[in-house]
Amino acid sequence: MTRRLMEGSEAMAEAAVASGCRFFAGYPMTPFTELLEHLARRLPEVGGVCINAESELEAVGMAWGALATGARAATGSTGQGLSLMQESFSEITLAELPLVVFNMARGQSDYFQATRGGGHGDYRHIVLAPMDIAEAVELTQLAFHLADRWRNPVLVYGDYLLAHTAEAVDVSPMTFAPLPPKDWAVDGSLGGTSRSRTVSSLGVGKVNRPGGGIPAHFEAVVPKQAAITAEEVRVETGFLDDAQHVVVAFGTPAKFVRYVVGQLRAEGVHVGFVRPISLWPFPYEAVAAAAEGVRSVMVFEINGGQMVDDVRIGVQGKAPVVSIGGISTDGSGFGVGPLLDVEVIRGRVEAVVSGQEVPA
Amino acid sequence: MTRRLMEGSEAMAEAAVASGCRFFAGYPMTPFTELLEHLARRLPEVGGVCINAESELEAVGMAWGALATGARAATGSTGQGLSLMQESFSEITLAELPLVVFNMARGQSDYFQATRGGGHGDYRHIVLAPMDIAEAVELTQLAFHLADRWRNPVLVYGDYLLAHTAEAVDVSPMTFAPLPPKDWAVDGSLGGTSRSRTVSSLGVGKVNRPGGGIPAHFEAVVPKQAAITAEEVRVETGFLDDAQHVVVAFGTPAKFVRYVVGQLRAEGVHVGFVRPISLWPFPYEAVAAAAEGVRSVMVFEINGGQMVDDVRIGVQGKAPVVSIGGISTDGSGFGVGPLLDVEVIRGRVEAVVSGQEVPA
Amino acid sequence: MTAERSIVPTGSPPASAHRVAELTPDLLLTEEHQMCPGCGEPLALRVLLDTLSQLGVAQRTVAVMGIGCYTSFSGTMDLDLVQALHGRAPSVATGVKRMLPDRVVFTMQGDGDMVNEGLQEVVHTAARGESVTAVLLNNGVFGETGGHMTATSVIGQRTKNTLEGRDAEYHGHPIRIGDLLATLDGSAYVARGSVHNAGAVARTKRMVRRAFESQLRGEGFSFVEILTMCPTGWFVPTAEGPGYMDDTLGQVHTMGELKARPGGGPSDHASGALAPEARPGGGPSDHASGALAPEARPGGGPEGGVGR
Amino acid sequence: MTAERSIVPTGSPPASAHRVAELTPDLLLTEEHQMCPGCGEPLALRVLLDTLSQLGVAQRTVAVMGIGCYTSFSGTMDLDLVQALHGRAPSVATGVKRMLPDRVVFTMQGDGDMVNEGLQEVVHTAARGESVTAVLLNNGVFGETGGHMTATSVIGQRTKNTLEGRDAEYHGHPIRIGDLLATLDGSAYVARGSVHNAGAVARTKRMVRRAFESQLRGEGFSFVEILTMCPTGWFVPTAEGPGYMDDTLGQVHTMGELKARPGGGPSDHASGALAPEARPGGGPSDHASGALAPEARPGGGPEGGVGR
Amino acid sequence: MTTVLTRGTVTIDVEGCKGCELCIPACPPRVLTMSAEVNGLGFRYPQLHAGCTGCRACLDMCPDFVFEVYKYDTPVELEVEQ
Amino acid sequence: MTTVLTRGTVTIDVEGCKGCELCIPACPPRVLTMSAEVNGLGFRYPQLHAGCTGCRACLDMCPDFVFEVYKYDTPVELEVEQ
Amino acid sequence: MERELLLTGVGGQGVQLAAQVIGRAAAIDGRSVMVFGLYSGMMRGGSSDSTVVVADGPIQAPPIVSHSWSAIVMHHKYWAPMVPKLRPGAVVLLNSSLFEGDIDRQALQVFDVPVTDMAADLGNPMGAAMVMLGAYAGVTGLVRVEAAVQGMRESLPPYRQQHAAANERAIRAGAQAVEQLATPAWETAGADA
Amino acid sequence: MERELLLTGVGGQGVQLAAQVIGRAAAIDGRSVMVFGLYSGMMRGGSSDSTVVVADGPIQAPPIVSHSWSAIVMHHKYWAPMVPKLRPGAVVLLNSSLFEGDIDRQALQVFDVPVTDMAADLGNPMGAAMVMLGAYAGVTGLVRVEAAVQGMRESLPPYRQQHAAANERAIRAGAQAVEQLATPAWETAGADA
Ligand SMILES: Cc1ncc(C[n+]2csc(CCOP(=O)(O)OP(=O)(O)O)c2C)c(N)n1
Ligand SMILES: Cc1ncc(C[n+]2csc(CCOP(=O)(O)OP(=O)(O)O)c2C)c(N)n1
Ligand code: SF4
Ligand code: SF4
Ligand code: SF4
Ligand code: SF4
Ligand code: SF4
Ligand code: SF4
Ligand SMILES: [Mg+2]
Ligand SMILES: [Mg+2]
Repeated sequence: MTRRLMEGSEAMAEAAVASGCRFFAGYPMTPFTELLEHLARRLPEVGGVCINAESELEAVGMAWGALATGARAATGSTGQGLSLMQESFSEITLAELPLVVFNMARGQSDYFQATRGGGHGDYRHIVLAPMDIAEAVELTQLAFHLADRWRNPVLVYGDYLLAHTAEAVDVSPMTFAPLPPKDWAVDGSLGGTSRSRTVSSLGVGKVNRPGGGIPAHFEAVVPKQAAITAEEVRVETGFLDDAQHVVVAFGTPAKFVRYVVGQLRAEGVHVGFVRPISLWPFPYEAVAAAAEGVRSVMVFEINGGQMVDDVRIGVQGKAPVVSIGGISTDGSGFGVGPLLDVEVIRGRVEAVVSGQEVPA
Repeated sequence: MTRRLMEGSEAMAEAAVASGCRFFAGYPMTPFTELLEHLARRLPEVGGVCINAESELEAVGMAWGALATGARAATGSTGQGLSLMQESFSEITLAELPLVVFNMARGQSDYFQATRGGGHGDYRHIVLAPMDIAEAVELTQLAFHLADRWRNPVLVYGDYLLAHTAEAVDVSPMTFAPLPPKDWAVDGSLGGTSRSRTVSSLGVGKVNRPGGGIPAHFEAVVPKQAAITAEEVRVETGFLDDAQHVVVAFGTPAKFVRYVVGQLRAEGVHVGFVRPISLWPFPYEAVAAAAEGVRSVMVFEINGGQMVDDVRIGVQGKAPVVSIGGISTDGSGFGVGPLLDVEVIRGRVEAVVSGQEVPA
Repeated sequence: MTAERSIVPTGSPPASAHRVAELTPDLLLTEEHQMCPGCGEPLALRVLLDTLSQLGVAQRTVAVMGIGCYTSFSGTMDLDLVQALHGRAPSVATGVKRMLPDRVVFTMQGDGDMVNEGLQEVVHTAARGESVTAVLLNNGVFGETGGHMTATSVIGQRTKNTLEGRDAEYHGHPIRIGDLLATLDGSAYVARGSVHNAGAVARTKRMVRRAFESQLRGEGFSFVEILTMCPTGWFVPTAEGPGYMDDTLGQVHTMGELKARPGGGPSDHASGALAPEARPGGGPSDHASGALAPEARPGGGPEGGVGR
Repeated sequence: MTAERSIVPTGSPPASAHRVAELTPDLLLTEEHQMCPGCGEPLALRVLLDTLSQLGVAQRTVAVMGIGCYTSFSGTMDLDLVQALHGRAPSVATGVKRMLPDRVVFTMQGDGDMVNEGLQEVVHTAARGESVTAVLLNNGVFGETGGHMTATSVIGQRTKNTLEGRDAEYHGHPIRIGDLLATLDGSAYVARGSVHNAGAVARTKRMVRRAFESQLRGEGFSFVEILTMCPTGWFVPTAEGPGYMDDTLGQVHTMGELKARPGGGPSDHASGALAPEARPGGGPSDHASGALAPEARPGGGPEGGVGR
Repeated sequence: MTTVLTRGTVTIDVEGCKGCELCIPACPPRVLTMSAEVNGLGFRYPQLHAGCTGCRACLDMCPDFVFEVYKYDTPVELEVEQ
Repeated sequence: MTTVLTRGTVTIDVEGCKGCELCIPACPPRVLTMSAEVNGLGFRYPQLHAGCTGCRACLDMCPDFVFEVYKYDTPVELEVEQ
Repeated sequence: MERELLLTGVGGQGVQLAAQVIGRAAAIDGRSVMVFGLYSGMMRGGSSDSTVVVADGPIQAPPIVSHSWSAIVMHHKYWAPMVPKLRPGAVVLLNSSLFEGDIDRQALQVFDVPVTDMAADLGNPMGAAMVMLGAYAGVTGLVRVEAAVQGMRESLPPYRQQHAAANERAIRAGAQAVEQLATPAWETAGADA
Repeated sequence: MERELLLTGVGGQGVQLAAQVIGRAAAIDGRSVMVFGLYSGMMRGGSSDSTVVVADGPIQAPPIVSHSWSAIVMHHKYWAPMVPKLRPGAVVLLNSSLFEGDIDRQALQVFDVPVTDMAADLGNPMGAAMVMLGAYAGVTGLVRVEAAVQGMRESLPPYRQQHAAANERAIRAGAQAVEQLATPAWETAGADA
């Protein structure tokens, strides 16, 4: 595929198709809508199915069914729609199905929802947060791979800016390590053989092969999460070597932060940045290392203060943790507010560096 | 009312009635079911309404409507059912409606859901976790008061044990400080007067009194949460004075922990406990104070490790934080598993105190 | 041709003339709104507000709003109002009504809101016989998000995500929600109107009135579906909206009263709701009121609609 | 009286005799289950599994299970199976069918699951004309959680949270889900049977067969509702279950075929599905197969049921 | 030059008009036509010609509430360009 | 002492029975009765008397799958206590 | 003093009701009481366990006890996990109509009561648990038999009151079939008796 | 070098499409490009803003720019917040048919183009934004007019292709109505032109 001007939504849709995603179901909601539109057009062209589900509840249920057959399948929405899917999200995780979820968020205030699991129970989704379209194309493909590798849902955390920015991009399929066969998937062929399969979140098998039962099934969550935590942390850091201040940011706002930090460094200010790419598992160690000996760890996020909890866990009291972000939205409630501005961010970082109050 | 043998569900229902709750809607789900049954019987007796809602989505919507009229209203469920209510929960919070939610959890693995907000956005529910029936009766009444005081939902975090244990209890109405009138509530009387009211999560008013608009509405969340954090932390501590080890636990498991700590203290072991009663706002300061100079901070919770995040934030690296709980359930998936046992907990605490591995 | 006639000044009211109708619904705080040119939703809004005004219930009414383009009316309607989430208005209205049983409670929802996201809500609320009135603005698309297929889009309809037209094999069949609700024991009054021409507007107004009268009599759930133009979502020029509706949605979601409780007879059949002079004179289509059959027609299919 | 007759030994099969039917459905991994005494759900299960077995489709079938007492069958059914959440089976089945269009896909759900929590799912799936078969076990209660009212409980029915009986004013009216689904364009086959006596079991089996045959012909959505006894939830002695059903649920949810596509005529009207000798001889009620009218009866109300 | 007996008239809030043209066919005597000029938002808007009956159809069909309808106390004769 | 021409018979898995009694009225010739004794779970269970037709109704109505139904190759005469 | 009772049986045997009745009876007797029932899913043949703690002062223990003073065993199916929780010398009432398996009659004070048969003889086959609780009251004196009868009446929901008389007969029959322990639960019959 | 363009108007004026077309044209010209549209709700008369960044190397800036080289103002309604973002000397094309209000003609290079009137004259009243983008291409040379025409064709969805010819006329009319700046956006007309 050659470079073409595509908005982020289209690029992510193309990346999903390139990853072998063949089922999608979704319900329109700004700024997720265009992703659905592109997939509604593209999937039938490659022999896949895209259903304009009647609601988010139905969308995630349909994806569940498609996944149970072994297909690569995805759904998505924005905050509210994902809230409606929370019951299914936690249970799909318990059922160990490789769902990919596109969260085209209206801001960053769904950090908790994404990383702590808005649903019930001990489930966790792997969460990948691209900062721009090129990275979104990669992380989308990685998402499908990791979902299959871990049999665990992966959420791609985009936003309004990512969805609606257009760039000339090139979506070429990536290659990953081989995956085990999906012998757990149902295809209807084993009825009456005493070897029929069950895909279930309840930890139950058939009476003749009952598996470990519910307690064992639930307890298996812990080692699995530990393994993912050990292997799938992704983070970008910059200018940390002699930094006296560190700014932590994720997603598209991190692109602004990186730009600001670059500017300040050019001017001789000793500031570095940490950009979590995987929000779960969170790069606690990178944050801990960055916090060693610095004068402040700033957190820039476009919400009331959510990732700051993870940063505090990482920093472990080694340096003061300062929130320099905040809720910021346009008049419609889902667009981009005034904080997403290089000058504004620069002003806040400089204020902390010079020991002043962060401007409101 | 005189003392009568009541299971926790019944006692909480009576406490709700005593608090002036006059609307409830819910959908059966173990172990929440009995609370619904009791309210279905009791509310009509006091001129209230209890609807056997057709699903959790409808239940929370009905409660929303009742709240908008100024009534004291509640809903509830267990983990999965609450997952379905997440969209409404976050938006009811934005609409500043005083919802009370009964989470009769199937364990403690909904800690994140309860405290981080399973839904989208920056909302937080005040979360109160009683350890036994007597406390549940108090906290239920407090919940209705705080909901009105802050115009913010309050979640009462019970569980299977609380719901199904019966004790002889006495539910007498408590008195609280007076509350402002609910002049924001709609009663239909102001149509055509140019002073008609709007109850909305969108931050919009009428064109002639538009309010601050969506950005201002969203941003108002931050100071409100700060105020609640400043005023509503509730915690019980014990034996901290010369403690070398501290155990943090909440809800009914905390009753076991408290008993174990009491036993160990009687035997001369220098161990204390912190029992968060409000899970949000979390008693970070109490945890920080308790962590000062101790050899370990243990966390006993019946899940894969959730409150441990808040404990880590509180401890700030002052002492090692050790999880001594874990997922524990019976064969049905919603009952009580093997960890809820005085001997088992005692064994784990003793292991940490004596520097050994925590038994699996 | 008309274009050659001389132009009459229309800047201000003439002397020695009287106004034939209220300027705009008196329950509007402003006449301005941000709906697209040619949108049918403001027409339905006026029908609704005029009726409430004429029934004299504005000071005991609570509106519950869904989420769609019409949501912006919540700022301009001079009524006590609760904003519900997308799809959830019927449950919210239930909670309001149960706490305020002597108030008039209605929902305003779109087809996306009511027939997609919140289908279960409205069906259960109707089955429950909840004494509220649901008003559906059915344009066969999610207008707000850009014109996608809904559960009422008709076969062959081109929408933003069914570019080749809705195909029954792949996308399924439309739901005739009014017909469905009429089959439930809890529904008392069910009708489907439209705003695609002045005659239809007048007939729809009678339906809305009868629905609220049914609520006032405590008969159960009442429902009026109003077909509205969405030229933006339909990708047609504004002037072609009414004709397009007639040819597409109107063929499947046929207009007429679908159910009325025997007790709630032809309230104002001859007049009352609509002052006689306000009726469109020789308007573009009929206004044969006989089509508003007073008796119940549960499950009434396409055959029984009002002539369009 | 019978009690005085001598007892025939029944410990082991006699010599010189042949079995008249399979011992249990051959798609069961065990005959044991933990359902209450007198529960009707295992009877419906047998009807279903026998039919799949007789149609020879067991090795191309995927079951999708709802959440209710019947959920425990997922461990004993020897079929590839997906466990869905409470209410969500129809969407899951949709996803399965779209990816495996040549497989037989069915859901098993209860009234609480399908008509309460998941009403929207089944209505949309039916409207979509999804080529799956939904099997509803309707006992008018949430059996699993202890016998509470559902959206199909009939007026006057006493349940755990309607101790004075379901009151239409306060609790609303039951939904006749089969009738409702029959009104949708996407549904191809809709029928309501029961297991309250042996004749009803036999008729129900024919309905289930016809539903799957409709799916195999790709006609659209097919649906069989089976009324099942829940003595526990109804608070009646097990032996009184069938009679209680007949007097309560059976009066509102009347049995019969409600819709069948003209093309899908009376497949096995005379035999096939049920070997003639397997028919209950002079069973307690009729088995007049003429009641299985082959033509569509959308919206068919109480009048048209099979005689019970 | 002829005249037409005109029983009614309307006022038109030109700046509120969004140019949808729904009023044009709605008018039974067809006395409304669209302007050639545009208003402040760039939309063409309706203009009234002789022969209005005051029937209210334009008011009922205008989504932007720009019409008010009047009846003359005594019908007037207005000029029509041929 | 008389005899009855008996065309069929059944086997009953007594330990699987939950005593619901649905089989009793289901049997057209009414040749099933409930035991006085209980099984291991404490339930009474059905007993067969002469006159079974092998019609299968008991099998169709037993929720616990305890019946197997047989037809004699040649019908037999079985005793009935009067 | 805290006295614990563990009950075990299979769903449908009436274990939960029996525990409730004992709890209410203890409350009637003026004692502190805590009752906790644990049963799998619904009323189907799964496990059905319950714990009762009765005390003459406020109860300190959490509702799941590690050591018990007594037990009622309606069925052996889910009995095994309960054994290690019994204190040496604990009082155990066995439903000898159904019980199969071993029990350490040295370490425990075992009373065999054929309650399923007795209930059937009383024409109340579902009343076995009531017979058992009568027997338990008789043996241990933890609650008075009269309090048990009253507690049973208070425990029945309105739609089950028709069973009250038969249940009362069952409780009394159970109590009459046994003899009281030499050292019963309390010194006095009831705090307010 | 990075060149920024900010566009503002009210919903329905075609601002988003114009931004898209410029973006595609720049890509056709072989340049790096980033286009970001921000509009409230749907196509109703709310604000409609867009940002375009074109560069001859990879783009470093995030998609919301703080300083802009140029602007297109289709309507004054949402124009005020844009003013402080314009660099001194920025090129501003105003829709003089509708624009009301003040503008600092000292600090900015302002070009008045009556695009709404011109579009009406062309019989394409909805084509004002196309006239404007032709004028913008003509004034700034940021994209070639031919590239703009091609970009416009590629930007129309299939169901809007019938408007292509009229839009092309509009673009060319806009370009012809203006004169190029003395110092246009680039030294060369297009990277691959
Ligand atoms: C849970 C949820 N999903 C999706 C949306 C996005 N959304 C907002 S309005 C709308 C469509 C509204 O359609 P309809 O009710 O038909 O109203 P119309 O815009 O056509 O007037 C959608 C899908 C939402 N607000 N909430
Ligand atoms: C979201 C959700 N809400 C509630 C429940 C609890 N629940 C489990 S089974 C059940 C009732 C099932 O009723 P039905 O489908 O009629 O089956 P039955 O038990 O009657 O066979 C309920 C409410 C659940 N599992 N999930
Ligand atoms: S998108 Fe459709 S429904 Fe929405 S305002 Fe525009 S025309 Fe009306
Ligand atoms: S509760 Fe009812 S449906 Fe469930 S197993 Fe028992 S009888 Fe059957
Ligand atoms: S009032 Fe009637 S006649 Fe007069 S302009 Fe309006 S529609 Fe035409
Ligand atoms: S109907 Fe109204 S908005 Fe449309 S053209 Fe006529 S006056 Fe203008
Ligand atoms: S086979 Fe028929 S006759 Fe024989 S016992 Fe069974 S029901 Fe009775
Ligand atoms: S029907 Fe089956 S379970 Fe019921 S009594 Fe007869 S044999 Fe036993
Ligand atoms: Mg719509
Ligand atoms: Mg049921």
